[in-house]
Amino acid sequence: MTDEWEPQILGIICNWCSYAGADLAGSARTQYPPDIRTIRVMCTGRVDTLFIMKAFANGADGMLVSGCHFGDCHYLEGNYKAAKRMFLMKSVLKNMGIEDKRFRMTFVSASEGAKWAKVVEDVVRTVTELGPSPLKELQQ
Amino acid sequence: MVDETKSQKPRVGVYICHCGTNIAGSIDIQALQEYAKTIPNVVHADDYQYMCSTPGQKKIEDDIKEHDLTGIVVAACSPRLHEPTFRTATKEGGLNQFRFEMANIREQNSWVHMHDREGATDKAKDAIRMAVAKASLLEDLVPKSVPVEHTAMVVGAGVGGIQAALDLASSGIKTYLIEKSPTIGGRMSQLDKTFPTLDCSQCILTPKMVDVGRHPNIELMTYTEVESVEGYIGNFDITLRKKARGVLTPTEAEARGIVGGGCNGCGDCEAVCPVIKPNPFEMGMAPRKAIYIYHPQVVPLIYTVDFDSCVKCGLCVDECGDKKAIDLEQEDEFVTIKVGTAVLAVGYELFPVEKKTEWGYKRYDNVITSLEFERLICASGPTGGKLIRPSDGETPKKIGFVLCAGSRDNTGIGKPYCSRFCCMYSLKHAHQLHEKIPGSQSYLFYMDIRSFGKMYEEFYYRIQDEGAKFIRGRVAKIEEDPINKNLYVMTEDTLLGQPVNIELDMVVLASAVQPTEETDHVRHLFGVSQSQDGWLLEAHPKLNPCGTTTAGVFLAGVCQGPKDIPDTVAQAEGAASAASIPIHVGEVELEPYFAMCIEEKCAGCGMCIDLCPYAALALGEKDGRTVMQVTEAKCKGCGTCGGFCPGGAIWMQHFATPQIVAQIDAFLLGGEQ
Amino acid sequence: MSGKTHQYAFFLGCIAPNRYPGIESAAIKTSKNLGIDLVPLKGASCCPAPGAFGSIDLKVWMTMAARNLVLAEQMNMDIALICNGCYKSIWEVNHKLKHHDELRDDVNEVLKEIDMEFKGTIDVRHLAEIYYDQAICGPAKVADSVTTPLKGVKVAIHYGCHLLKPRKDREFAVPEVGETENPMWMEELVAALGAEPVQYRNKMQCCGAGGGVRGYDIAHALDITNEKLINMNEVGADAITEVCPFCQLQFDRGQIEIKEKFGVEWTMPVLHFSELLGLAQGMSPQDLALDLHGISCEPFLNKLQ
Amino acid sequence: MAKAKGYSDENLSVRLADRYYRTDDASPDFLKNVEKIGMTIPHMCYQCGTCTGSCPSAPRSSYRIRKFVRRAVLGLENDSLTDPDLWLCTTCYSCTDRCPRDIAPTDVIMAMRNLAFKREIVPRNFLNTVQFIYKTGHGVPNNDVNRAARVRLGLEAEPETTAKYPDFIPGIQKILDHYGLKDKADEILAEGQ
Repeated sequence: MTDEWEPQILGIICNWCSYAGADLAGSARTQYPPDIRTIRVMCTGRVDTLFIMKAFANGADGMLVSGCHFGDCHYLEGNYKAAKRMFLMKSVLKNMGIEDKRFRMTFVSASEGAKWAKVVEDVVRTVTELGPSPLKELQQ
Repeated sequence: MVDETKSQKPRVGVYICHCGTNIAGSIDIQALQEYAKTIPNVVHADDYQYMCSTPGQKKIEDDIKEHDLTGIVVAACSPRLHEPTFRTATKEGGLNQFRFEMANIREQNSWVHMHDREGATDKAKDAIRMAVAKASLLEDLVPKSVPVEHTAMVVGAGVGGIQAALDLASSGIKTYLIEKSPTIGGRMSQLDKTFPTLDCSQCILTPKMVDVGRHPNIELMTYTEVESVEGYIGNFDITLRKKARGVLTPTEAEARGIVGGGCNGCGDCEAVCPVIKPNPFEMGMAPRKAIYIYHPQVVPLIYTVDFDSCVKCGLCVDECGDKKAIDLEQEDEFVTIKVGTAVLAVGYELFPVEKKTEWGYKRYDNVITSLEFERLICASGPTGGKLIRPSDGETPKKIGFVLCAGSRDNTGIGKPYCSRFCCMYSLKHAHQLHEKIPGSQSYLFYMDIRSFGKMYEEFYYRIQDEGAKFIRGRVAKIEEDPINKNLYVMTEDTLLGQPVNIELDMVVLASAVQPTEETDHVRHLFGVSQSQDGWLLEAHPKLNPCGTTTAGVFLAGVCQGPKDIPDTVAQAEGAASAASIPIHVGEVELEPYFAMCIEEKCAGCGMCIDLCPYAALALGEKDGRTVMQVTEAKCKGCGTCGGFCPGGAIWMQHFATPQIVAQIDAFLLGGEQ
Repeated sequence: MSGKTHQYAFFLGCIAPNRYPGIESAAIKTSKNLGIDLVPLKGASCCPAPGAFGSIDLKVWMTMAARNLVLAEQMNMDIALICNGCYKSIWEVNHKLKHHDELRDDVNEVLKEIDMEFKGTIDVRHLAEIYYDQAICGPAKVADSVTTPLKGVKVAIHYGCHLLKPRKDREFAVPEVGETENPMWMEELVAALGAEPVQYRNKMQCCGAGGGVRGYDIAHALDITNEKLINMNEVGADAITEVCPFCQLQFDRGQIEIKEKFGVEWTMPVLHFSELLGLAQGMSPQDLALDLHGISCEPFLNKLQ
Repeated sequence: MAKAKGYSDENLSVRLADRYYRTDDASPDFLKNVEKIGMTIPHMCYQCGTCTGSCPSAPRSSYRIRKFVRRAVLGLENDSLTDPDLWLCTTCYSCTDRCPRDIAPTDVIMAMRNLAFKREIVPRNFLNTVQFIYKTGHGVPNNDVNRAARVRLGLEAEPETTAKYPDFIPGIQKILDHYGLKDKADEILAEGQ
């Protein structure tokens, strides 16, 4: 069972920086593990804590929210506001018995294709080391 | 947000693009297509070599009618590339264009998982399933059309900015040309000659500068900086800071009721000013006063007071007399303008090459930069065009030119990129040396001579023929003779495989270029991204090289990446053309990703109001209740309010909570369990 | 002396204790005057010589250096040393093992055989850059310790290689110390002793001895040394100072060998900075065993006002 | 591989020897090994010559560090390891300090020397140091003149190292023996006698 387990990781990423950065990783053919699925939003400010709860409740093993660097937000400060909320989320998850390492927020700019690949690699490694989400086991 | 089509059962068509082998090489298209047919709501699935081609788009158009589709999913490249294409096809097929969703299986899949066919195919399946889930819930939206202000702005008045402004203005658009320095002309006005034609730089630039000065559609604002930028394409509200110049133009004087007064550029003030400072236009090699012009050809010909060094003795005021042009108590003024589009042409500066300590710049008198050489060889420069070496004023006979001085440098000290025009100007410098100083000898220390432009290789040939010596070796070290200040340049002649140690009178470092100090500030004002190396980031390196991620903001010249004059001017014309299109069309369509209030859910708590960076939200009365109201024109669709609303009362069009949740569910609950 | 005392495990190396014992003696005494206590690092060995050992097998070099580091870890003390070659071995191996898990595991595998384990708990510093570090000493404090200023002499400083280069791998408490093309911090220290530091061409050139070249091709090594001596002599240096006993050996014995091999005669005294500092703090030439030097220091001593 | 001429006149065969570089002259693992041991990236070299231009050995010999880096890239293992110039690097690290490609050419040389030693190509002086350290813990051991001087200075005759504490020497010997270094040094030195 655990042999076949592959982590399910959801990424919600902003259109202007991280999505563009992920596209750039593609143009540069920078290889990284395929264990991530992404949803594009215009700004990480859009990320409702509900989305995170929903993903983990549905059995996600890890989650990544990625936006512009501070000061670089296409909408001035959406990423600040997201970061505040995401920081809060980490402690909420912890209280729920989900290792907070399963969830992270990163900042990848449109020119940081290589960084995007590194971030995904790192998230996949971290989540793989942690194993399946405790909620997933609960579900089954 | 709630319409009758929503109750209709979704019928989604899925199209999978091979993109030649770009996608098909790493993903099993056949398996994908078969899988797509099993996804709930999918009534049709197809694949094609190139979905973006006319036959590919035709498939979508035809199928919408044939299969009565309510949503379209194309699994192909990034939506950042072809979303507009497929939206058009969707619209052509008779469906609202916003009922289209793209699954990125190229940039974020086949290209990054090239050696994991199974993993990539699984990922693509999930991506399509998620896209279908969203497409099933997409609604008809109407893009918002807004009128475009019939004015443009160009920031930076070097040759790029000048050209962009002239083009915009000549196409009938009122154009503000903003320059932070007291004069326009930029770097090009500091150059003596230009390669490969050897035109006098000032001679070809000055007419353009004069044109700018008298073009009826150009409002030139020198010594002015952009203070803030608000609004969006078509309607930018710009606040400009007109820095206190301490000197009135004739028009400004007249506005103050001083008839026939204002600065006429006579220079009497400068003569009496007791404060002496280095002139940055002359790279600090000549003095200027606290009241100054950079050089005699400045446009506009108006003096400027450097308030940082002015001692306010008032001698200049007395000397100016009845013209009353000088106001030592002047303060910065703020001016607001409204423009439809903007072109950024904020240029470059030299990399501080003293950081490469092995070459001794700023430690050895006779090691200078290329821009210093330009001024020293220029007839209007500090020495009247007499090339001398700084240590003793002697005429240098043997000069070394160090190419790639800080460029192509991966140490973290220099710049990893090629600065692109140093090879060519160094060839030009060698020519100028040979021309000016009989019996002189140039040595060019190079790694590769990159003479890629039109007539550039021919120019290289010519300079070689003139007797320039090319030594293929990057300079390892420069030592100074402590007595006579001659320089010993050490490298290896890599073609000979022999170390060389050449005694020279002077060395010119072809320093790398870098974004100006202000570039970062300007890009933040306009919401423009930066490349890894700090240059401003174009929307697409090949297909949209003048555009940026901010609609209505365009790039020209070196601020986007190193360029020589021909390329700068070409890009400036491109940027001007791109910037003029929305203005000439007169209106632009904005993506209707606005926030909307679901009033029955809104508790009127007002927490969203402060979250909006654009002040687009406000509380208002509706049917006796306090609810949030959106000013659509101000909303840019970031969704920060929607991400926070505790009651779920904000509906972000096209990124609505049910749509995103459907994607999450589709990923985690909808797969092959 | 005011202020608190800084303690270091004193790593001696080979050449200082076994050829120029005056350096060892001076380092201990002068440091004490500056509030720096150098505690014997018992059982230390050769660093081992980075050129000779590193050339043969970098793994052995690292393991041997790690053994020395572990001795200091067991004392729970940072290491201070007086030789650039030792600095390369001890500082660099410490740095490498701290940052590369794989290397550290390899080395610990071997150290286990002698019941040792590299933990990475200490730092390594060169006494010269400690002297320059305001947080511990600083040039002003060095100047304050001077009782007989070295007036009237011009001193050419040889920084050597392995303390500073390659700069991208080094990390110094005082950033100026890390400059490799035209460092000036030793000039400040020399000036603090009352002597006049002089600038000469190609100041940062190697002495010629390193990398095993002194043993492999002595003429080649001496030719490099000779070039340095020409450049120093050109600006009227009365003596050379350095912070590396191996460089000292190369310059000092090298002048005799240059005479033998090339027929070129030099009489340039060579003093380790600790010896120079010893003189300035009032130690006698006998206290410093300057008589063991190949080139007489007499002309230099006589010139002192 | 270079084509053998096989002319009846051996001298002519040598003088006219095939000098083409062919891909099969390349040792497939040489670059990889050099990069692993040296922990650096010679394959990024663009042959600018900054290294040779910085080298104190270059102006007085045929040693060209740039060429060694080139040989690493092309896999020319034999040419590298048998070239006596390999041992002329003083390890001053000037080239490493200045390399614009962030390569450590010095460590390329060190790695090649390590590989040469594996093939028992090594100058004798390097091995002598090994023997000294095996015996005393010091590359440059104490002697009587020095002992006398030390006592004169108020120091102990033996410094606070393995010289004074020979108990530590077996540990050192264990380390060297682990790598078989002493035996190999003895063996190579004996061969050369």
